[in-house]
Amino acid sequence: MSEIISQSALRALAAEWIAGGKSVAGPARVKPDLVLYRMLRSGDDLLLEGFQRPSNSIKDFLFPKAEKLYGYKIRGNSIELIENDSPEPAQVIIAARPCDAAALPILDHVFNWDFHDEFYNRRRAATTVVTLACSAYDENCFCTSVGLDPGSERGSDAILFELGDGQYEVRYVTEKGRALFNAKTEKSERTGKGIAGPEKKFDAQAVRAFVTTHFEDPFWNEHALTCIGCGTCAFSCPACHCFDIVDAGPAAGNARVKTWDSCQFSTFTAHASGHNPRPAQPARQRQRILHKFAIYPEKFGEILCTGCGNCTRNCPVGLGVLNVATEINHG
Amino acid sequence: MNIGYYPGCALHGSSNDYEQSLRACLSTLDVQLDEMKDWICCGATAAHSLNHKLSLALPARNLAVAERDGFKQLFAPCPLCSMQLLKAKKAVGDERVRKELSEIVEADVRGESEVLNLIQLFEKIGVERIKSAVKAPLKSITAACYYGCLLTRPPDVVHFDDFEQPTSMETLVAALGAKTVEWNYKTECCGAGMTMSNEQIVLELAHKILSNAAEHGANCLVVACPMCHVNLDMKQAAVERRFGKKLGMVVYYLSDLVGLALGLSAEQLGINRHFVTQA
Amino acid sequence: MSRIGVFTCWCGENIARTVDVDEVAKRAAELPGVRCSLNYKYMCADPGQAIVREKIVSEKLDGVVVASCSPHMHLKTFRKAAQAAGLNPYLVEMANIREQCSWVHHDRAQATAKAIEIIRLAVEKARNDAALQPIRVPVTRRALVIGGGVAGIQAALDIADAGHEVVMVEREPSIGGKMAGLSETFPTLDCSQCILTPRMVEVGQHPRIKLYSYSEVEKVEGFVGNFKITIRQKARYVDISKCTGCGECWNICPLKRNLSEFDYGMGMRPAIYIPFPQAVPARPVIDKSQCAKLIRNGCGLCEKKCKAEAINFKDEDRFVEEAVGAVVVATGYKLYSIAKSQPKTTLSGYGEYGYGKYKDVIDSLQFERLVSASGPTGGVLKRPSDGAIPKSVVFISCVGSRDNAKGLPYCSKICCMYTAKHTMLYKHKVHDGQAHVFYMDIRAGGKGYEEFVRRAIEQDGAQYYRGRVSKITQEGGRLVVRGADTLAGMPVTIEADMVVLAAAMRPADGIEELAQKLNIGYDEFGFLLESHPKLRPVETNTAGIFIAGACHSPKDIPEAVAQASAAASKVQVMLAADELTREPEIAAINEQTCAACFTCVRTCPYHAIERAELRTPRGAFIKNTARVNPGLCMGCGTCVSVCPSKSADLLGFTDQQVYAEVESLA
Amino acid sequence: MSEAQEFEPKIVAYVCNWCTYLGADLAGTARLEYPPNVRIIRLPCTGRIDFNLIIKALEVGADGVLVSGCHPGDCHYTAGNYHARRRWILFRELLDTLGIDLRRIEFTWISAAEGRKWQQVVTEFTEQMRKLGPYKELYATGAFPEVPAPETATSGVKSFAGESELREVCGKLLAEGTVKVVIGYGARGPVVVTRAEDADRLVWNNRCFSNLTAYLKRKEIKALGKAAVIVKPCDEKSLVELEKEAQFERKDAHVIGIACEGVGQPKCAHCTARTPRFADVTLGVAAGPEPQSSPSPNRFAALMAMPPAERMAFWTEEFNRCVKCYACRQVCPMCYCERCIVDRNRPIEIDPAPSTKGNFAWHIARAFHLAGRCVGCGECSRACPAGIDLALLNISLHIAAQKNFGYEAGADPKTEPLIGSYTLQDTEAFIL
Amino acid sequence: MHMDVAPNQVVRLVQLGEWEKALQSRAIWECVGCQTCSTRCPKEVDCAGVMDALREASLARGMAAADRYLVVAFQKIFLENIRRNGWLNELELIGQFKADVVLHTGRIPFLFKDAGLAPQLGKRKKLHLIPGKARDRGVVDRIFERCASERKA
Repeated sequence: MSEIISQSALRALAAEWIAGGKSVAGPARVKPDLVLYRMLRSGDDLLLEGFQRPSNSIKDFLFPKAEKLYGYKIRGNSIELIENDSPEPAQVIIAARPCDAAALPILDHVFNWDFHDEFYNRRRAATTVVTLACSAYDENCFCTSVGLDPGSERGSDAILFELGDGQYEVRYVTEKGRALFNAKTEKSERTGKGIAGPEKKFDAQAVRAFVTTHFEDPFWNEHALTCIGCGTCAFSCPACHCFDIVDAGPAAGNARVKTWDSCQFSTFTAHASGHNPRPAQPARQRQRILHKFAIYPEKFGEILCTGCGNCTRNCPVGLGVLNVATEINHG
Repeated sequence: MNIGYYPGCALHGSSNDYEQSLRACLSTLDVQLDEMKDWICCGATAAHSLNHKLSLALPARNLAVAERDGFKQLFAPCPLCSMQLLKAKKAVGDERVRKELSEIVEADVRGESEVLNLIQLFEKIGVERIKSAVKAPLKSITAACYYGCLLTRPPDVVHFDDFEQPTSMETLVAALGAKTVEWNYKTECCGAGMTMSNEQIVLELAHKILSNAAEHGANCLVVACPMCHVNLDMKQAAVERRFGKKLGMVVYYLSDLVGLALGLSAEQLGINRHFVTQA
Repeated sequence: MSRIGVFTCWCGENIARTVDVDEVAKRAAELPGVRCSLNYKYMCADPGQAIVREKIVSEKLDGVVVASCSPHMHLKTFRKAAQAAGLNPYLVEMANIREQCSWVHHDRAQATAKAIEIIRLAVEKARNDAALQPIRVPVTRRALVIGGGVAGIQAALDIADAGHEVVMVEREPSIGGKMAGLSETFPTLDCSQCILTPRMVEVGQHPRIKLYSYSEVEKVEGFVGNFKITIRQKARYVDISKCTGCGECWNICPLKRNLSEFDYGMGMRPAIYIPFPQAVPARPVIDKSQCAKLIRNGCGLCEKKCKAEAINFKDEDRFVEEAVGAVVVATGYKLYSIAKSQPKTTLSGYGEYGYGKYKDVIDSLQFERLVSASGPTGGVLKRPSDGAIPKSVVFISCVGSRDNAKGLPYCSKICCMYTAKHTMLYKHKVHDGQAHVFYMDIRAGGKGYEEFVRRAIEQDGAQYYRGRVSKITQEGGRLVVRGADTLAGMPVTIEADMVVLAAAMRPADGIEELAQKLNIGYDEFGFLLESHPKLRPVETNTAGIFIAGACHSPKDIPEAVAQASAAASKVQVMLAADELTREPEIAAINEQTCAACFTCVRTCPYHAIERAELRTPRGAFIKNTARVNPGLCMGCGTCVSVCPSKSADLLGFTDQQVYAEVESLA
Repeated sequence: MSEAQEFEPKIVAYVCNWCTYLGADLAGTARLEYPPNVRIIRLPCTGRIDFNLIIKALEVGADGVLVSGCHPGDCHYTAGNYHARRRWILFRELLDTLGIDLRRIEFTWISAAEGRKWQQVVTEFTEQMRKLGPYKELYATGAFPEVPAPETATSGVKSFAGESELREVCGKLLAEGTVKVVIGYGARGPVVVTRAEDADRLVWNNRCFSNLTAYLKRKEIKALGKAAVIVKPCDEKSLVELEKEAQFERKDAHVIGIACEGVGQPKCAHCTARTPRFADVTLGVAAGPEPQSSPSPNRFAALMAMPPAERMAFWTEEFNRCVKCYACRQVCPMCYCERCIVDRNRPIEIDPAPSTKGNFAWHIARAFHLAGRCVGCGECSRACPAGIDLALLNISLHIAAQKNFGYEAGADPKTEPLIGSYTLQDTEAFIL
Repeated sequence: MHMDVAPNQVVRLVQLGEWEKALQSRAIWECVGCQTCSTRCPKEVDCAGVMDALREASLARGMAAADRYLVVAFQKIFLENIRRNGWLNELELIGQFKADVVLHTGRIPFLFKDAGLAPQLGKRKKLHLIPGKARDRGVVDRIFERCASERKA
């Protein structure tokens, strides 16, 4: 016995949520060759087929690229702070990819470890994630290499399985998920199942072993020298979570703002003295792999990567976790 | 060598002695003139006085035809003709004008072929070569070389020699073993197109030119222009009548002298057909 | 947080009438970083300044904003006041609430509101002001004068008399320039040499003037106050330290028939010669293109004859270096060459005037020599061809000048006057002669100039024709000048014995090369460019380099001399102290972040930014960088806006300050 | 009361110290009244007025910006205003492309003697701003007609002529030690080859997108020693500009040019250069005739066909997607600053956060810093993960440079760079 | 002295917009177009070109100086002649010219002026009684037509 919903019903449901004051995010086509997760204006904006996965990730909605922490005002010789604690509206993320959803538990650890990031937690609490299991994968997907698969439920509140003929089976993972659909589904005998994922492309353990033992190694120069040091990989990664805190001056409304940061930027580790412990790109690439496969796992017992392949797809110079990790495995 | 030839009306008319002289003299230097077919009048003074566009169109037509017939070089013995051709050639430098003229003259005017006057033609043949071909050096001749207006003017059209103190003709005549004189009327005007319509001017100008040449000890005048020849040779009698003095200045075409030096006879060159003959 | 004091001025009623100064002072006190704010009747008056000084001390102010009039009015005043109270003067800003507020608005509320905004801007700027120290550039208290004509002489003497050493470099064997060759000068007709030669002698004997004759500037290095000049002393084959100038050598020299440069080919000179009797230095030079000894090791008579053993046939060009703090360029002019051949493709000549073809067609400087008492004809006017006295002379002005067709559209300015002078001199020498003048316009602006020209026409009976000459020919031994009288509207033909062409003035040869060595500008004709046509007429865009005389534009003697004195006085100001203090509000480059694209180097109007290398204290190369020369920077800040990485900044108007100002308007 | 009457525009005026500021003073001494809306910011010279200041003024909510200095020929510093004029000419074109309302940015020459002109300009400008009302369109989203997306031809890997020759040559260079590194293309993207035996990692096919000259600026690669760099005819242009800007010396690198038949990028559709001109060695053969057409007008034309407000909406939509990953900067061969202005924190000229204002400011700065320098390799657009049509801005400046100064970046090593030079003839039709 | 208005004055009249005076002047028909003025003018004014233009305009507006009839007539007849023949037919030209002049001025003697030359020319074979014509005269006529219409336009 299962619950199913038709594509049209799903869109209608989305429209209902929007009407109900929820903000609803999901895949949408922005340009002929560009699909992004973005806030949907209507149920029809929702894009369900004909693409591998959005170029960005759903972290945008829980850990936005820019978040005002508080504002300030200067009068005479005194500074007055203006706290920013507006309640986050309920939001739904629909048709998220399993590799996006799986990143949320990873982020949860980071933002609730020694310091509890209320901005993140507030959003997280107000968010329901409806995942759509993958029905295909491309040469850059490698979820199977990091212990996930196209149908994994990790981080989802509900997950949809395509049944063909425009129908989806709905499986509830949390009560939050069930509540969201509140019986807008039909009963059915049909059940969907996740497809077999891409064949394993590298051995994560081997990678971990390598990076921990090859800190200074010609490998990095040979394979990461072409990194140009942009933040594309980190910013399109569902799990990367480094941030910077900047002052936006009067023109930007006198605010202190949390923004994304990337370990690939040369300024990421630049000291005021001018010294930079990671002087060049290879060291920064190494850091990224090291963090994903060793440092984070040591702390939280899991890999900081869901195998979505975004970093590889988006890298202007053909690097990204997949390519570096496979090089490690083969070389 | 063969060279494209644009005779112009005069040489097919009353100045046919000039053409005779040219053909005779040039063939001895084995230069054949192949006359372009379908040439038309360049419009001369009349056109550029009365109708600017026409004064460009007529020579433009000739350029186009010459180019059509594949003439890389075009020899125009009449300075007026060659100036007109060059003027048209300059005008078509402007693409707009070029298009317009091409339409008017029903042919594509490219303005690529090189236009030569008589002196330039001789220079092409080579002063040295002519010098070496001289059989009868013109010892008896002391010439005043007369360029007239249009061989050197307007400078930005014809780009030939120094337009105030030209010397190219002297160089050539000297090569023939003749003497030349420095005189003052080299580039003054002879009245040209006014021959019929304003004789007074012509006579006065011609008189100044002829007598100044004489004063500087020239025993003959050398020209490279049919109109000049008409005004200085044919009209000389009238000048003598008008100013009541004998001048008797023989007026040669440049080609005459070259011919003579190469050993041709006055008859072959048509010198006998000039008005003033006895030196 | 900074401690700014805001001092609002009533300017009597001027501000207070339309601006509520109490309100202003009250609101200003709330502005970020303001420590104290008060207002007073007349801030600029002593009591007002006293308040400022007192507050600086009592409130330990680190910045001052005076809200009163335009900074062009009183910024200096209040900077002094601040300094007196021990505050760096560059920490003072002014808020212009008079010229730009109270005087131009009437609505009290609006004006008051605006005044507060203006003060807000000033406070923001002050908060980000930095204490600056005036820039001190050491100065070598010597000057170089290039060119020994009347302008150079004037400049050199002025500077030397003011007590500074002067190095003078003259290309020719003697100083004196063009003026030394002139007969008499307009409008007074006093003898040129009588005025000039004493000055030349002064130069020659002046204890503080070091003269390099027959020498040229080879190389120029350094910058304002600190130039290093390399001078080429051309081989003269006479050791002037030994030579007594007795004259035995040039008397004995057998090769006497060489065209004299000084006489512009109107006279002759030996192969070893002094250009003219009053030459300074009165030491000869051997023309190596003529001397038989130097050409084919013959003759050598002069060597034998010279008791002082000053002749040295082995002589070679020698190079010497001189350090100077300032440079005056006074290289003068030359005449446009009338004949067909021209030095530049942009120029063309006059075939129709037969110059170079007819001996008796000469230019104006040649005429000067022919009528000069010290000239080749001893002051008797004889025409070049046959030495006959010309009974009829035609003078043609604007030969080259104002002639677009010839490539010189400008007016040579002096020809009208010297042509009038020529007709007089001629009439005074040949009483039965007739002078004819063809002119386009007569330009006689100047003290006594117009009167002078009238005298030439009315008293000395020169015949003036307004029109051009179309052609000059020679007929029967006479020159036939055919031209037009456009006033009568008819052609004129004159039979003349001699024709004098007033050729255009052009800058001296090699001016472009020299300008490039000195890094100063020149126009399409080669005349040197002044820094500002009105306000800096003798300065160039390179600090420490000044211009005087005809190298700047056609000038007559009085003008050249005046400009020379002006340049000299500028130099004296510069050399007045051992160091030059300059405003510290200049550009600075962050050499760490400079990307070394050198856009600023290309942009700087003063060539004040140079390519440099950043090195470790041990001298190891780190990177290339642009570097500002504080001696040259004038502080326009153009480099700041073209610098992509904003490594260039302008002290006193830093990005930090300007952005703070704008953002305070949010 | 209607809104227009209540509304009082905020106007920022950047003026030079020697002409316009004194002109304004003169207006004062002559008691010439004018509206109080203008806030004067005094700078020494118009040459000091950076384009970003104009943007900043808009950011702080100015409804109009006035920029004024000495008339040509009057500059206290002789040439500052000429340099400024040249920049304004280009900058206005960029602003126009962005859909910024040019009526709100006024450039004028006002001399110290022109108190009346100051009064008149300020009065009229303020009046006009009152009429136009608050600048609501700035940074505003909204509807706009579609702009054709840049056409990218995607196809399977197709090797080009010269690949094997390329490997040979590079292997040789490394073997003989002529160079220490070869910067080339590998199967997945750029590769840096240091061993002769690795030369066969090099490929030459229709996936060789990158403009490898961008690597010449990277310290870690410089550190390896003399490099050979493989350039397509289009990439080569950046070397021309880099050389002009003293960023690159021929002796420091071995340039391997390779004839190209196109890699399916938008630029390839109208490429005019098939064979490198300046390379030390050139491989492969030029495919096909050299098409003759300037950078794709169609997208640009479509954009410029819109009214400014819609253009603005278009860009707001585009820029709002920007995440400030700076891929556009990092791939750009012409972006070689040691420290980018966005990384400068005193002052913060460009809001580092990916806010609307910050993104506008960033992309304006990026585009304008490339004025007369961008060679149109299109890497910025290709690298952008948010699919922002950055090349469009570069195209607008490319066209501006050609139209106004006949300058084409990368075309001629001899021409003086566009910024940092000027002519007295530079147009100033737009300057009051 | 032939010119009623000196060349520089002609140019001046044009500058002053005194078209009529310029167009009616005799001077423009006295000018033989030797180009000397243009080559000598310091201000690069193409005086000869101005003359041409004035002649053209003068004729178009029917302002040609009456007593310069000969010049005007000759030029017109010259053009008509080549329009018909493609080349110049001298005999025809002389004939028409004389006839026209006589008709217009009634100066019978003009008819026989230079008559003496005719036999002389004949003797020197300088007279072609059946002169040649350009082959493609149609095009000449059309060129004339176009330039004429162009001129009116």
